Amino acid sequence: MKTAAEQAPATAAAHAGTSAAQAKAHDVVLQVQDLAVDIRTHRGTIRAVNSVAFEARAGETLALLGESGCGKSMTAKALAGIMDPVCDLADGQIVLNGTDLAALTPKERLKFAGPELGIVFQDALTALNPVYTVGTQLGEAFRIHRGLNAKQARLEAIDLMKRVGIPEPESRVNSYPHQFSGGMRQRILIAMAVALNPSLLIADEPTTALDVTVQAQIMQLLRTLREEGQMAVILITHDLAVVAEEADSVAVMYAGNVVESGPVAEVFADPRHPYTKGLLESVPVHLERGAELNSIPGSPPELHDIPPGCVYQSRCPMVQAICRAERPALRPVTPPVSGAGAADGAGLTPAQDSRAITPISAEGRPVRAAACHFSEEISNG
Amino acid sequence: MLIYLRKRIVSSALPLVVVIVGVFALARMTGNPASLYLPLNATQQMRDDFTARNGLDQPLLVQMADYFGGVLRLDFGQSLRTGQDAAAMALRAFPATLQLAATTMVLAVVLALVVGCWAALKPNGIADRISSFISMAAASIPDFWLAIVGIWIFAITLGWLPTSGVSGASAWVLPIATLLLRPFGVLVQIVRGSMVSALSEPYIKLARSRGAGELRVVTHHALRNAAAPALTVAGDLTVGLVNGAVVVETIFGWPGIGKLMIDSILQRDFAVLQAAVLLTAVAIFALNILIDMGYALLDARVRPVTVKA
Amino acid sequence: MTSSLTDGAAPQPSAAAQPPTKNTEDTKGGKPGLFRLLLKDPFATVSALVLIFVGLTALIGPPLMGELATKQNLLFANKAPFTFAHGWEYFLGSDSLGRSMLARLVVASRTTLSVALPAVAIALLIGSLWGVWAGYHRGWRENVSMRIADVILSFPSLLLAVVVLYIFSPSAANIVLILALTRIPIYLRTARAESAELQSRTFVDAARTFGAKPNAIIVRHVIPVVLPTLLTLATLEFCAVMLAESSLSFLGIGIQPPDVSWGLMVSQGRQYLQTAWWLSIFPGVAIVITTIAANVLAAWLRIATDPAQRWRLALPRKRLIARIPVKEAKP
Amino acid sequence: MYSSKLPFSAAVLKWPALASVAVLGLSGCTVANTDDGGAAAATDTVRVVLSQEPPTLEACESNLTSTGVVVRSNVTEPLIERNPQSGELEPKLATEWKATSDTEWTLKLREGVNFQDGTPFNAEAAAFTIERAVNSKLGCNVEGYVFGDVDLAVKAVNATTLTVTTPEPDPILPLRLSFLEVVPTSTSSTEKVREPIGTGPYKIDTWDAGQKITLSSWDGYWGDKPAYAKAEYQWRSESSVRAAMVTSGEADVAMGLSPDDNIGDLGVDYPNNETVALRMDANEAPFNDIRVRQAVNFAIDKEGIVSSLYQGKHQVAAQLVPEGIVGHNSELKGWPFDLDKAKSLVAEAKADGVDTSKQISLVVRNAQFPKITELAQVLQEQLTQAGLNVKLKMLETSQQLTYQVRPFPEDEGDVALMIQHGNQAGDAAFTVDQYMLSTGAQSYFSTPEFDAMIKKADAASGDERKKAFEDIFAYQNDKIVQFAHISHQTGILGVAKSVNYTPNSSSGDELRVSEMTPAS
Amino acid sequence: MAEPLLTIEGLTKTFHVAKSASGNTKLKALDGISLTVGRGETLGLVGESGCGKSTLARTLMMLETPDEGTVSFEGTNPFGLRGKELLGWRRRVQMVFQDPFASLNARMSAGDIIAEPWATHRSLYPTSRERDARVRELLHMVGLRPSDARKSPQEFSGGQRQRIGIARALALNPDVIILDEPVSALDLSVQAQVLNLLNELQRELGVSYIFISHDLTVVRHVADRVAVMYLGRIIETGQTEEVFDHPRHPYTAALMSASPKLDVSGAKRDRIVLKGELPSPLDPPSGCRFRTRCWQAQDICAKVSPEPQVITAPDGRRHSAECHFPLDSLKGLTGAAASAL
Repeated sequence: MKTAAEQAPATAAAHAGTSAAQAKAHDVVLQVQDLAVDIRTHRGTIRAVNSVAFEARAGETLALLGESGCGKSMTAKALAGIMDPVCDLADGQIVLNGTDLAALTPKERLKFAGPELGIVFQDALTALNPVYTVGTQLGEAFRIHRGLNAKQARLEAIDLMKRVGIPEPESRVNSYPHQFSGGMRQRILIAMAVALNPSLLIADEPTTALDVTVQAQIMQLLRTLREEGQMAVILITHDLAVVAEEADSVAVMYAGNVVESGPVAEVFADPRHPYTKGLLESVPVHLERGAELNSIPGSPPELHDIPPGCVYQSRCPMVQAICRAERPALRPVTPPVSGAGAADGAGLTPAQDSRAITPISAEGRPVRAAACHFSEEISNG
Repeated sequence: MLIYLRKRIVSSALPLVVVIVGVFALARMTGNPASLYLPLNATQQMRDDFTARNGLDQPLLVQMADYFGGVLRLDFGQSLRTGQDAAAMALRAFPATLQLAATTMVLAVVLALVVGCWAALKPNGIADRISSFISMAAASIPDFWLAIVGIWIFAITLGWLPTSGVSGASAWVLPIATLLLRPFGVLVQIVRGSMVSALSEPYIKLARSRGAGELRVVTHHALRNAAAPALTVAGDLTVGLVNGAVVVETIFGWPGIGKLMIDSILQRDFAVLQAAVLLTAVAIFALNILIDMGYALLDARVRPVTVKA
Repeated sequence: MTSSLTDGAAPQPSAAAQPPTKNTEDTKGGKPGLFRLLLKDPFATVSALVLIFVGLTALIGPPLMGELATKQNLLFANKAPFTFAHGWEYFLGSDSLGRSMLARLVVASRTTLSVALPAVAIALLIGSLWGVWAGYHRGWRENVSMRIADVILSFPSLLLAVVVLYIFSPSAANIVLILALTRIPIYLRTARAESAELQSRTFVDAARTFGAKPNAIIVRHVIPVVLPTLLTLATLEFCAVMLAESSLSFLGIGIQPPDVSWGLMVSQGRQYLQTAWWLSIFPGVAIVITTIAANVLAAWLRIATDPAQRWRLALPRKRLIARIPVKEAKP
Repeated sequence: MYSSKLPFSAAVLKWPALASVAVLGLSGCTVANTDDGGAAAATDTVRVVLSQEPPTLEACESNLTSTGVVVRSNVTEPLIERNPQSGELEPKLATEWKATSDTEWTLKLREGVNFQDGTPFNAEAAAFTIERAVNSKLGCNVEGYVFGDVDLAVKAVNATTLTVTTPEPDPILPLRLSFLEVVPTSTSSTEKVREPIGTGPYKIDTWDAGQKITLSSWDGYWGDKPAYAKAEYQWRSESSVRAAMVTSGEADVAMGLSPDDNIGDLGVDYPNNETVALRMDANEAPFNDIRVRQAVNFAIDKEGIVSSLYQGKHQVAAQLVPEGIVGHNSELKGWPFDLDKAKSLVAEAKADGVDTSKQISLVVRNAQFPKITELAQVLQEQLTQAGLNVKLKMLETSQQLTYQVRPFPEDEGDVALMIQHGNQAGDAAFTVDQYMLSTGAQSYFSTPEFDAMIKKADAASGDERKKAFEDIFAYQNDKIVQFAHISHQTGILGVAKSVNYTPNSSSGDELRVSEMTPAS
Repeated sequence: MAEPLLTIEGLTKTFHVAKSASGNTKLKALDGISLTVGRGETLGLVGESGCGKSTLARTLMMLETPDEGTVSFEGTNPFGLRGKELLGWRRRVQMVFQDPFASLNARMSAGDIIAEPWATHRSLYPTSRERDARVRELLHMVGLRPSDARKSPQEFSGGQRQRIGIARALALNPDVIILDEPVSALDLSVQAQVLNLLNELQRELGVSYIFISHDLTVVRHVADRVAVMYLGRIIETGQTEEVFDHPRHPYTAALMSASPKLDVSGAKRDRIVLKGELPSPLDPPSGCRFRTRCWQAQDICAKVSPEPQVITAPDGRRHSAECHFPLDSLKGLTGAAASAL
């Protein structure tokens, strides 16, 4: 209680600072570099997230795409500073509006949690505290960071509920989470995350548990809020279609690594990593009923058992010796120019740098990057 | 809520009757009290007189019918031992037990919450290890032994506290301390367990993501969720105290219902036994309702109106 | 106690608290054996050793002690412990009748265990089967069973003890009967709750779709899942039963001489507390140590038998002490 | 409720806080209601701690130990009282008495005595008391213990003269009358009265059921004013706690202590007239052979028991009554401890076809007196040494009573019952009629000759009576051997330094507060 | 259309629940469901959570007893069966559950799980040798190794577990398998593998599927016919292409529209985003159940429950919808919405 009171002035100041530095559209809000997360298990420490790098821009949505266990949620939690006790942030920078969160102590980070960065979880039922009214939970951020009293916080909560489209907020503010439908609970979660107008919103599978009609509503809400607040949104999902419809750029993760990134339209139209390509082909669309789907054989590697070299080598149809020997770094790929691939032959001379290069371009637009020795060939193929 | 209460009362009435019938029948299986109340060389005539006077010569069913008839008129019979109204004796003894139990449980719960939270903050940490050892030891010491050692140390050797009795606040210390240890030990483990699991819930992470500090997370978000299992167990433990602080009451001369019950069992004072059992059973039943209401206060999901099949 | 176990064990740790892929744990290396897991936890190992020691003592100790436990020597009463001056058998001193404390403790361990173990086992067996049955079928069976549990719980167990002692003779077997009867509701409630939850699980539904009979489903699917929880509970109950037995001894309606149990020794020794402390302290310590060992083991067992929590045990100890949240600043 | 006004913002803290406020409020009430008796030891109050709460203070129940301790000679008084030291009868509310015929006794009553309610004590009240206790349907304990099923004819001749007629000659009627505590005629004769009115130096002040009883001295007492203005009684069932209360200054007098209670020099010993013995059932094998019963006597190491278990405070017993009781035979010596003799007697009996291997139940009442469990185990061990098959049965009171008094349980095999007998009347008749007559309520067997001896002794008086009972005790040891006597007990009383009090053999049954004085 | 194997007629199921806010205690989970499944056919069952899909599946599996209506399996009503005959029916209809983690008992080995049905149906494979052989065969069929029989479910990945679930369902050689969201818990790459497996098995064994899913893309891929459920009723049914390409019921259209599309062109499309929430099944709207969220509801919709209208497409494909104002596939939708379909 006391600490919260002490924090109040400081956080208010921090908040004021944020408002002043409110990002313009397309400004880089968050820059992640070399992010690595370790998990301690009985088999020793395993690296769940490895050399992850991406950036999120104001007013845009970055999708972190990947299958279960690929490290995308772990990455989100590392960004938000709410990792499990068995996980450690091993390496990397998380630069949010000029501050490296990774270098802060947990207590210092608390000032950023809320005013600068909000997170939405997948399971709205467990993410809401069942024993408090939604009003109490919605108002908490205001009480912590702005030092409001219960009454003022309640008004703010009602305001928030209006913003996210919950009907009759005045009466429902005193209801408990279980009295809401799944979609409404998700709205509440979103409201909670955007309460203090953060510059970055992380949405971890926000619609996975929802029906498609509700999912469409939630996505619409997220879009609206993003545009209103010029937030940078990191959307974590496994759903290719959602990425295609909602995101501006995408980072595809596999076994703790980003294997490909770039603007969504480009990546989906012309995947430069065999995994991305495989995923896209797994979707049963534009196919005759009952026709064989082009599935990816096998399953992802165990995290404690990731082979040296390319993480995708065991499932890759075009694996070669170098893939087993050397891990390809995430590096910019040239946009496909007809006929250029064969001519410059870059695909045959794999890059030697094993360190990831953060794919930032000078013009403020994300560039295409892939972590494959033969990314150019895929394009051609 | 009223409907719910009414339902609870109706559904608890039958077990209550079963308990009383059981006590009634079992008590009479422990033999005729005549030899306890008559002189050793009492004649058969005296025994027969005694038996007849107390209606013990009737068939069990007749006795039971008489008894329940009396209960309906709020006549719970008379004590063989003291000749007093059985219900009055039970009612007189009950507050002493209730006060002892309530004070003990409040203290145990508060202490257990503090220690349990402290232990849960760093699972398997040093604090956790220490508190789990203490709580296990606390829960496994025979209470009568503890009481006597307590008297020896604090009343005789140190002279800080009175040995026994009910006079003055200081007389409460030893009985409460004795009674406290087991509930405390059990509750610490429960609170610790449910705090650990509560602290790993997504909503805790979310609270942290809103900038809630450690203290706020623990006292605000986790504690109330962790309180429900503790409440159940505290309820069971309170039932135990209400029903069976016999040992402590015996040693400290605490004029409570446990002592009354064991005395009336050993003295075959049937009417008092029945009154005491009935009273505690009603109290336990009331306690259970209170616990349910406590649940509802803690957690809106279990409020009876919203309960689904 | 009951719900603590259910509540403690039931909540799944959040998905992320588990290793990142759900199958990381066991796909390759197989599951770490219970025994190897046990060895990893020194506290649990020591506890297991203590319990094994107590069990062996109870099993083979009394014959070894022979007549020593009953051999009286009134001139040698209440001799202080921790000296070999009177021979090894009096290392723990002698009691008020000049018997060897060591021998008495050993012999009492057998009575104590042979009261506590069967009492726990009987209550476990009856309470669990009943509870599983009631919870699986729900409906009136559940309601009636729970009401019966209520009746037993609010029944004065002391009266029961006196009745049994009056009708039968005072013997360990009767104490077992009383303790077992009064502890049945504990298992009944837990088993019912678990089973009621289990009967709605998908794999139980799956079994129903083959047309499997309820009893077959209970045996095949419900009992194996409920059993670890109940065994953990039984371990804890073991302590409660030992304490209950000693309380009965204190009130004079428990184990009666010439039988001897730890509880009875504590109870009888209490009048010598100021003149011969060892008479009640040693058996008291025996109870406390056994109880703590059982408690530690139960706590360990609760985690070890829960597939969702098991991995916690396998974590390297030192790092686990890290604070929540983990310090995220770079070293 | 005040919940909305509480200054706690966190709802979590609300409930425990409320609950503790409520509980402290409740407990505060009790504490406030209980005057602080323990803290300051007022010098005008003597505080006594008993082993249990008296179920009632009814005067006709005053031979129940816990009732008598509070009531007798404190609240109520008898017509005649027996001097515990000399055994002589002394005047109390009756000033003189004599047998006016074989069956009639005439008593002269004290004048100028009033009851605590102001009514005068007279022959009518005395007659009422006797009628009420002996002839009514109240079922008083004293009736059974002292008068058996005998009804008395009582007549108030005038205000100060009373005649009592017995159906049979009764030489010890005055002694019997000393058990009757006199109550006024206003006392109910259909129901027992919890708080009697008497003529004694103290009247009942308050009775906080379950907590304590307070007596205060009564100004209208006919005799000397006692030193203490108040007496306060509490009760604790653990003897160590009672002892601790005296050592810690919470009580002045503690009853019924055990040698191991570590009371130190605050412990005062007194002979309490209680005798411990084994009663053997000769109706069953192996006790149907006198040699086996003798063997039991030889097998028990009485000296060892007394010196080790009871720290030498008890005396080895050779008969059921201790010294000071009319009929005690001081010639008798305890059976010597001779295990070999015991073994050979058992062997002899066995050789003669007695089934000495048959199981004997050693029936013992739980917590009947200090260290009874230890004693029982010693006896079991020693009898086993002698070659008998003894099974120890520790029973609770009610159950043990079925073994103690007729009708005895059938099909129980042979029984050796541990008895603790206290002859508080001072006359062996009270012992012998009960324990040795073939029809005695607590006797297994007798012989016609022995019965005749007893009848004769009962009717005798004076020295002849004394001699007759002495012979009976000798005869039992020689020819009957129903009992294996163990010890005459010594009671221990805890008495604080601040109180002067010397207990006597009756202190366990009547604790006269008027005999206590504050130490300077 | 294939020969009907399973015919469901007017199936109704009401649950009694504790009092709701409105005081209603009857939850009509199924309200007059009629369906047919042909031999070797796949029927897709589509709808949002709470629409009654799972209750329908559970009722067909006889885990629930219907209040009204009939089920006819080759002319037999399984709810009238007892003893051996009942077991015979159970053998012929089997189910695969959604959650591959919850539906397998973690304490049994894969082999035991697959063999479990035979504990009830002893006559099928009476000797342990036959059972072992059959387990190996089934494992092979679903693409697992015979040695996997000894492993416990935790040792498998989600996709592999679902294969075990499928093997278990196949153990009794059923004619119909009810697949309750069989791939929704699986990763995309694994989902494709399982869908391929299901297709393959159907081709080989000629088994019929009732494929329950909320994922329209998947349903479109596997189903021959599709039925759309809303609040306990089937509001539209017909051949898959017909329903998907020319939805007649506004709800179907909205559902199609709300479902995100993987459109690599990156062009954003307009969608029908339904307003409001699914009404509580405890208090369903009067008349047409969808009217509260329907953009073209009129007065009649509140008063009269629409009857199914059968529409025959020009190419002869039949299609029925419960709507007073069925959409004309050409005119009913906004241009943008239509183009997105």
